[in-house]
Amino acid sequence: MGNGANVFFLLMGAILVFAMHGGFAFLEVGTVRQKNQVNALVKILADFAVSVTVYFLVGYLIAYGIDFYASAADIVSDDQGLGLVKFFFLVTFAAAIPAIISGGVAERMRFVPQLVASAAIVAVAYPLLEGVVWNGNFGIQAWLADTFGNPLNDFAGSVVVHAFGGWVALGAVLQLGPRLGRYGADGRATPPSSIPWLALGSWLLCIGWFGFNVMSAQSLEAVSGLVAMNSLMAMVGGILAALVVGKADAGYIHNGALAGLVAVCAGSNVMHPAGSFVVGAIAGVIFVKGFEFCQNRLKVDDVLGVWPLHGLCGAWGGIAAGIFGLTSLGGLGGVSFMSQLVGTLGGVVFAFVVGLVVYGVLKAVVGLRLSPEDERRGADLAVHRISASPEADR
Amino acid sequence: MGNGANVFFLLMGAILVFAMHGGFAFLEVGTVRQKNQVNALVKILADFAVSVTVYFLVGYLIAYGIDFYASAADIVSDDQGLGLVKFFFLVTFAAAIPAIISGGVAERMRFVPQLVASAAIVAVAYPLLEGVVWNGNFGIQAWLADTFGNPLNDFAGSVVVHAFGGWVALGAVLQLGPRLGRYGADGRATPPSSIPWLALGSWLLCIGWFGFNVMSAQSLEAVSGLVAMNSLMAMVGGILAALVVGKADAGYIHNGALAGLVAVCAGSNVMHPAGSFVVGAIAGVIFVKGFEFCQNRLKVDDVLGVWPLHGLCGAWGGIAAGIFGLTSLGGLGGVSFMSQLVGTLGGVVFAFVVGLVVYGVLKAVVGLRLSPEDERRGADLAVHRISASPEADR
Amino acid sequence: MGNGANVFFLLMGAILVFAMHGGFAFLEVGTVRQKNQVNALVKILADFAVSVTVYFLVGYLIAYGIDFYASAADIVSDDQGLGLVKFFFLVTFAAAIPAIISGGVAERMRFVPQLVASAAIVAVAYPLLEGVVWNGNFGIQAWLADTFGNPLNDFAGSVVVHAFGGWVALGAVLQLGPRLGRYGADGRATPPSSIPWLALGSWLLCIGWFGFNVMSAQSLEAVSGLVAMNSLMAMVGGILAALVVGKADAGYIHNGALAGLVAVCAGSNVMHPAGSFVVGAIAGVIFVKGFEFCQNRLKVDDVLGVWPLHGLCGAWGGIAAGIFGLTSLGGLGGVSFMSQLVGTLGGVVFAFVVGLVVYGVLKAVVGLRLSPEDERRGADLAVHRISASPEADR
Amino acid sequence: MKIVMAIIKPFKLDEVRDALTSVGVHGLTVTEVKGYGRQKGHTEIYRGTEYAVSFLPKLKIEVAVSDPAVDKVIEAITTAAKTGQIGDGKIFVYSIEHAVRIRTGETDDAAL
Amino acid sequence: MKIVMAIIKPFKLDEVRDALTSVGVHGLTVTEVKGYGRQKGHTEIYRGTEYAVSFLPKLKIEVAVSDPAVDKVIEAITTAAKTGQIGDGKIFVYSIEHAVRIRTGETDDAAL
Amino acid sequence: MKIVMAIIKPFKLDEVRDALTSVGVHGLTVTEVKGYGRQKGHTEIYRGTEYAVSFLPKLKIEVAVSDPAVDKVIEAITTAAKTGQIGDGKIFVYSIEHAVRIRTGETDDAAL
Ligand SMILES: Nc1ncnc2c1ncn2[C@@H]1O[C@H](COP(=O)(O)OP(=O)(O)O)[C@@H](O)[C@H]1O
Ligand SMILES: Nc1ncnc2c1ncn2[C@@H]1O[C@H](COP(=O)(O)OP(=O)(O)O)[C@@H](O)[C@H]1O
Ligand SMILES: Nc1ncnc2c1ncn2[C@@H]1O[C@H](COP(=O)(O)OP(=O)(O)O)[C@@H](O)[C@H]1O
Repeated sequence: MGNGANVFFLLMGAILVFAMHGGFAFLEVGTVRQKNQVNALVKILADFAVSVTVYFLVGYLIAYGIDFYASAADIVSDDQGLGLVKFFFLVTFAAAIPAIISGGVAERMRFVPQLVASAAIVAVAYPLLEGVVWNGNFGIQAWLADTFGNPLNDFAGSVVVHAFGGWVALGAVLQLGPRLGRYGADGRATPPSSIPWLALGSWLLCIGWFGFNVMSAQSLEAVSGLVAMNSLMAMVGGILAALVVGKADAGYIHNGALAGLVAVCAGSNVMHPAGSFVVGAIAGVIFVKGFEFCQNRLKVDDVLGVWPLHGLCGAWGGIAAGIFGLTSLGGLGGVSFMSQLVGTLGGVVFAFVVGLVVYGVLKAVVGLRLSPEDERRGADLAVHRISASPEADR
Repeated sequence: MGNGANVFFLLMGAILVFAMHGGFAFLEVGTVRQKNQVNALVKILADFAVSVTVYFLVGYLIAYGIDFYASAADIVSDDQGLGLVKFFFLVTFAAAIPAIISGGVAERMRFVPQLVASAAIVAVAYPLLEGVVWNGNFGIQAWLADTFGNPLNDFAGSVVVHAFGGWVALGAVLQLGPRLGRYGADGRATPPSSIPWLALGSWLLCIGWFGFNVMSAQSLEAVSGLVAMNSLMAMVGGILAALVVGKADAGYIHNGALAGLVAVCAGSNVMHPAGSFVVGAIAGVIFVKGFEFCQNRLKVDDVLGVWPLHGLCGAWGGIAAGIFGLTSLGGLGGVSFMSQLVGTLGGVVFAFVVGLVVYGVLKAVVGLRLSPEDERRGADLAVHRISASPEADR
Repeated sequence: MGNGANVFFLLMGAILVFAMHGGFAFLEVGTVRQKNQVNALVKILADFAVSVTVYFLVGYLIAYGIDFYASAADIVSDDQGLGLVKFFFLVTFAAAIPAIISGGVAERMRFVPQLVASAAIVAVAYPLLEGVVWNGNFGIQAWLADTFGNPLNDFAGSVVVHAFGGWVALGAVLQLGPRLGRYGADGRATPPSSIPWLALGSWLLCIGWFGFNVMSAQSLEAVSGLVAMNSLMAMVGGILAALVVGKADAGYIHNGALAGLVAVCAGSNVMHPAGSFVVGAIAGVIFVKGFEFCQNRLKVDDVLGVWPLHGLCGAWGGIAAGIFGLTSLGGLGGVSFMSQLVGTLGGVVFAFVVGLVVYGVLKAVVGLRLSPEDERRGADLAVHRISASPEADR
Repeated sequence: MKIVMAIIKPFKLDEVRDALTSVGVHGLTVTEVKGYGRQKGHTEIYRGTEYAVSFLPKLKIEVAVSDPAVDKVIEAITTAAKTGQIGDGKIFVYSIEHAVRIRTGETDDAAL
Repeated sequence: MKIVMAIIKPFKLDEVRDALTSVGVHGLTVTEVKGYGRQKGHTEIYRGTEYAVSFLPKLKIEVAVSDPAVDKVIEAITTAAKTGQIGDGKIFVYSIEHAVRIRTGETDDAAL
Repeated sequence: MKIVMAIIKPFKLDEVRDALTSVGVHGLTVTEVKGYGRQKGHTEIYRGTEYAVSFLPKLKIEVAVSDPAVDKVIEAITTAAKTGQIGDGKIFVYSIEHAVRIRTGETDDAAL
């Protein structure tokens, strides 16, 4: 199998995950109020661009020790630029972190501080975790393997990407505080602006997710149909569970698919399809219950529910790989429950601290929130000076 | 060519056909009235999940004699899980049946009975036909080959998927009856809610269709550029014919592309591109005329026109492969007109009976229709308790 | 590497570029006024179909000397129909020309004359340029190579596709004149109908663009990860520059991504990623400034800004490859600045003349514009007799 | 002259217009409104949170008529718009002092 | 005080507003409405089925003015909204008994 | 009977409705309108071109009430709709001669 085929393989993965960023954008467009739709779109695009830039400059170096400070001939080397597509593929993962956070802090966060936070996290914090888990940095994986028998198995990033993003987002949302009028005496929830737009976001995410998971093999030699089928089954489990537990709620079913996919990332290479179905179904339930808990008990105003979706279901996925990956449950084995548990908890704690610190520092230094007046007018007019349907404004 | 490359190849096919399901969803969103848009979205997702589940449990076993009741190690075997991606690819075809039917029964069908019908059809009825045509079950293909010289050539499912889905849908629509106020003294047609949304659906379907057709080769050894080019030419023929015959009607042109693609599935591996263009163009005309015949003469309230689109154009495609596949018409040969005719008619009759029976039994046992009051309010509020633009409802 | 793999590779390229046509459609839907949304959708689809038909009949023959006037067996030959997928891939490029022009002439151009213009350009004019640059026709590339050391390097069509399309569009727009009420005493600009729809168009274009660029290698042996990474970096550069220079304007940032991608096509195979970033960023600035110059100084009513986007940024890309492709700037070399400059200018002049002549002749013979009354009612009602949201019209 | 203003259920529009046409009314103006009254709204639910939708979609119809025509116009609307179910709506009548047809400058009854 | 209520063609809004401003009117309220009258609607067609669109988009303008200003307001609207083509719309005038500016509580002419 | 018509800021709707309910009003009709007045609009910008948005979203509330109730209704709306900032809106009151409840045929005060 030549390098050309692997370049092609990873390229398709990168394109698919890039398409997921469109999904993040439209999921947010449909979920926020109309006065913040333009901001949702611009944020995702701008965050993506900032993320690629900083990951190119330092992030990739931190995670994998590879830089691009050499001539084109040198960085292409003799493998048809396979290493460069690898960067493309991995940077679409890195850029998912701000895209996840974006959904939590929507509708009241200032634009420039958010870009700065994205830069800090993608340049340094995420690559640190990524390097530890996927590149063996600091010997932590080796230590887990020594101690519990196997390293943390996080095949496609339930922990590295989703739990990390979700828990950073929780820290960010806590620093930011709820939207005006969300809680308190007269507080009330706001309904989403458009189900079709959020459904489109969910579809783009689901479609791209198969690239996220399967192409995480990073080469045709390592690719496995099991990952594809497990992703499918977990998504289906998430849909059905959210349908039943969420009582045919349009928001839950479209997020249930995503919950299943978040949870299956870690163990998709080792679980049985039936196990993946169960993992996805449990994730669907976790999302439904977790979202209500977060909104109504914790009174944390995480607009899209990114903490329950990515944070909780990602953590569940990390742990679940240590259960359903076992041969006794039909899995391929090679995973240790304790490594999964410890590794997941470690990632979660790190992420939460990162979220609190990065957004806490920004809050102290420049402030995070739109002025109340701007928040009331909406970020579209306040930040971008245009509404989502300008022709209709007259 | 290694298994990894074939896993990749089939995976991309599966992803593309999965994306078509998003297309089904948005085509329905744009075509139905606004009060049924959410239901369209939820139905497609739920139908997909139910389909995968039952096909995993029994359907695939019926069609191909393969089950997944073994450990992950056993089902992956030593081909990098190629068989599992094959399942993924084929289940996206199976799940297209309820997605097709959904467009016919839209706006008045109850939600749970529809899921039950989907389960029954995807678990048993569809796999029976699929197994006969694509796995040689029951020796019917062998008999056709003995009798007429060649078996039924249905490369990518004009008959197995589209004609089957379309004729089941006709049976379903007949059992269900028309929407309130559609026919009768004061009856009148309702205009679609949104051309952009239905156009998006059509685009997603067209894009994914190239995976539907080309990846039906199921391996890189068997892949043929001819299939890709024929699909393109038939789509283009369908667009142009619908444009001219349909007088630049936005609905017809977007469906004309689909009509051409439906018809080319069967013979895309044996026809000449010019022949495919003609087959697609005729399909475009069939759709335009068939839709008006169905709506105005037969007074069958097939909302999206899935019977003319999939049923009639699918049957035409099955037969057309026996004409334009002949070497005398520039084709590659290896097809018999009589096998195509007999096979297609057999599939059509089977499908129509399945539709009448499955929906007839459900009608007798639990009832198919929303209450008149729920139908008037719309399935969105009645079933999902939310409208498509909740923020605007206040 | 077998032919099957190359068929697959080029097929994915073709599908991705085909998806870009959906992007063109929705970019136009969101940017025009609501009364012209349906027309935008129908135009792109009809233009695509006409383009494929004429390119199949004569265009491909003009560019590459290949026709399909033989039996299926002969045209498939023994390479699994690789040549046919090549046609599919290249025809999606050819069809981009009318899709580009469409955005310039939107909202007042008659439908049938536009189809005729598309046919003429895709059948003859575009293939002439394409054949010269990519097939060495007429020995012009050889002459450039003799004279300046290297032929024109236009890897994925900054000049052949984008500059050509953009400058033809400028000619077309000049012949057509501005929309009623756009300039003059009471003249004023009209805001776009929908930011989410135009953003969707931009996303589809960005996603498909990676196929446009990377698959231009046309074989797995020739594929290079450098092209993928350069495309990414240029897109990111375009986004960031448009964000800053355009002051977080939603229109600019979504077009900035496209500007970067237009400009990187030519030199994506030879530039360094950092160079590509710079090229993209400059393109972002060119688009912002060029659009304002075109609209407010030149008073040329290019509705979507296709001349600044494709025409100016495409030309910049052609020239930039001769700068940033040099080894002294980290590139792979093998390019000559003078070849890039002369080749680009030649392409631009040819395109501009083609635009003026084709639309000029049509204007003289049949007329280009909708009647003032039809323009006021909008092309949707005038041409297609339906509006974008028919249910809401009552 | 009077303006007869009616709030009706949206799906009754065609019947009301036909009834008005048949009593000689050839012009009217329709506005989409939201009504609050005895007829209760509904509750929507999204991801576990309920949203009370207390305003219901209604149509407001305004017809300017000459004084003698008022009664038959009221009669026509009442008959056509009635379902007998709560929420059928109201009719209000008030006097206008001038009417002008913009196109011709005709005034009062001639303008209707 | 009176309310001058006018139904006009949508694209005339800016001209009407400018005309009103120039006769000293500094406030008005605009509503999107659908009109039915002598001006005929159009027919839309989707997949072979025709849909009669009998209501046309119009704008309703409401201006509260003091009695002496009524005539010049009518005059201003008539002139600005006129195209001479069928469907230009109507003006209706009726009396109001009170007016209140919510912000200040000012009443009647002072509230306009 | 009178109709009390108020133009208010959109986000005040719930407060106004509650205030009206508490003074015994059980029905009202709401219309989305655009207002022009002392409160200035804003400017939008798209690809370097500015668009003046001079009309602001407002809601029009219409309440038909019996004569004795008019003052407390005005009072209720004024209090609930007031922010003290420019653009709070206006209240206009005019007489109606008839009211009919379509469902029952009840007339005048009984119809409200
Ligand atoms: N006092 C009122 N003033 C203005 N509009 C009213 C009033 N009462 C009712 N309406 C309008 O009439 C509609 C129907 O009234 P409702 O009380 O629900 O039922 P019914 O017409 O059967 O008495 C309401 O939705 C509202 O639009
Ligand atoms: N009797 C009426 N009552 C209320 N509105 C009317 C009446 N007649 C006409 N209109 C409004 O005026 C608009 C223009 O009227 P129409 O008869 O089409 O043309 P014209 O204004 O030239 O006479 C209509 O669309 C409708 O909104
Ligand atoms: N003369 C008028 N006639 C009709 N509506 C008016 C008039 N003046 C103001 N309005 C309405 O009242 C709203 C508020 O008026 P504005 O002058 O902006 O502030 P304020 O209410 O504080 O005086 C306007 O947006 C408009 O809808």
